[in-house]
Amino acid sequence: MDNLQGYQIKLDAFQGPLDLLLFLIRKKKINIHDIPIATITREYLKHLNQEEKINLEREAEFLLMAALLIHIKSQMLLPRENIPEEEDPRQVLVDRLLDYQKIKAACSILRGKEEEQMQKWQRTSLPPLSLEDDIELTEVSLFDLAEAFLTLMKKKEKENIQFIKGKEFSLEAKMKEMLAYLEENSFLDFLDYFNQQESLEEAFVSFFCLLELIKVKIVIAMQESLFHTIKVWLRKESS
Amino acid sequence: MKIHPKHIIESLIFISLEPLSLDKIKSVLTEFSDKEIEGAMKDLLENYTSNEKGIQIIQAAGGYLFSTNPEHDLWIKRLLKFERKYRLSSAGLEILSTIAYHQPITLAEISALRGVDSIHSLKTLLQKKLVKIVGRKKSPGKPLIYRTTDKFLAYFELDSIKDLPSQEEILKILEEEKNLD
Amino acid sequence: MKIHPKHIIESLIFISLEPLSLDKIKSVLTEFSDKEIEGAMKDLLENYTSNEKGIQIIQAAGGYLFSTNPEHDLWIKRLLKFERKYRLSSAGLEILSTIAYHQPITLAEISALRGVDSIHSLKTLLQKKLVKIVGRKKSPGKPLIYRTTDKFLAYFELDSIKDLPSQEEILKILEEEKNLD
Repeated sequence: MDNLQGYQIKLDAFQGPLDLLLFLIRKKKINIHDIPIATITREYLKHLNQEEKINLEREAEFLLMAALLIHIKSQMLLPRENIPEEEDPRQVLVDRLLDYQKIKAACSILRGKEEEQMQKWQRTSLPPLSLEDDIELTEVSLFDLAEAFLTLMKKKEKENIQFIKGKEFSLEAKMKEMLAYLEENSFLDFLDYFNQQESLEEAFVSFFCLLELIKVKIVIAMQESLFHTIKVWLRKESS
Repeated sequence: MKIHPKHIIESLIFISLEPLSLDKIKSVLTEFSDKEIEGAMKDLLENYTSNEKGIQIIQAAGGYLFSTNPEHDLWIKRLLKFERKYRLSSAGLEILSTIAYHQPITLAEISALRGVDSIHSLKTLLQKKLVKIVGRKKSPGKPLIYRTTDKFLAYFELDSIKDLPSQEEILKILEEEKNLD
Repeated sequence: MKIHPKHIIESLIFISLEPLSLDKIKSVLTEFSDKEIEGAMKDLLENYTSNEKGIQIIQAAGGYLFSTNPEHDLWIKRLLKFERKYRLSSAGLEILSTIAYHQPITLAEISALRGVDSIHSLKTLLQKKLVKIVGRKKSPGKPLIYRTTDKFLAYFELDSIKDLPSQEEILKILEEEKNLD
């Protein structure tokens, strides 16, 4: 007996009726070009009945196939002279099964390739490029920075308008905090960092700190590529 | 074949999104002793400095990262410029889709639909020749009106603007996601 | 010191996040002849295959791209704190291979071939940019037609659509499956 019979096969395990049919054909060692339609119909219906609950949408697809099988079976039972020669009522189904079988086989090859590819890693973003200062688009200007900030603030303003915290922030303390952050994290994501600020006021203070740090060349602001977030790094010589 | 820690370190520096510190490398390569790792690191750096290469490992922000040879900046800039032509920002895409589906349309109408002033990205789209000015609207202020171009169609491999997927078609695809596995 | 095109090419592939085609390399390296570039490319690939390295150049989607050595998967996952990358769902993979072999193809045609309504999972494939809409079929109802993308090729490390598993490979798999029972 074949070893597949021990398993309780769920329809969910099949992509659709063609998948189930192929499974049965293999299980019963049936020649796909000469399908005993009565046997396969019986097996197919048996499987449908075993299912306690199938997804309604998919049930329709499985039932449609059952109807097709029964239809083919009834055609096979018709007296021979009523069917033109060479025309096997099973042919439509066989063609579909062959096509689908090829797709399934290709899937298993592609799955193997996918498995191999999963072990190869490619970068999703680039580290800062070693380009010198004259590059306009990867290094962000103060204007870009201010513009990005203002856009963000517009958004934040909407969120924070109801409550403004009374806490005061000193420029010096904030600057120390940012440098400590940079020491620890090696870089600072512009948008993330400002989003973490509790109030509009605190965000403003952070922003002026950053401008100051850029001006005195302690940090460098880079954009990995156009439209990516802006990252702030400690300058090499200062770290 | 034995896997050499030198090569693993090379992989790690390559894939890391930030400069990779020696401590971090040690914490990942638990199969190797600190001494082995330090030796491998030294070896790797020597490989990269002794042989002439297009890429180098540099030390920055307390860690190691790959960088290109500064002598190649000219070509890298050329490539980036080339690539940039084919990239759209998310704002650019949003405006482009607004124009595509609502053309002919004015700037004020685009901004109203998006809830954001759209002049900046519109300029980029005009420069990229994905949209064009086709005249003025016969309404107060006579604002300019915009349409997508043939280049837009080519960019998205469309024969005509009628071939754009309809809102209904896209909605259907978006809604139908289900986990069948 | 003379700058060797081999090293420039290495830099260019390195900064590219998508497979970089030889044509694009040629269009950037205008100072060198096509023959020089082709020779340098060959040379570079040989360097990377002959020497054991942490990183390698793979050929996919008609271009070249750096990737890590598959043997280092374990450590990279540790570094990035990834359990594993997401695989495609079975339905997704089936739709993808249906499109790959029968493109350009409509949704109705995909569903007919699979015997199942296939709009599910199409969203994921479109969002992952593994397939794209390329217009409409000139038939009643003008349904949208789909094709696989370059990203699809890169995903499976196929250089072109011709590198899809061939009839022979597929027949071999089917034979093997038969013998399994």
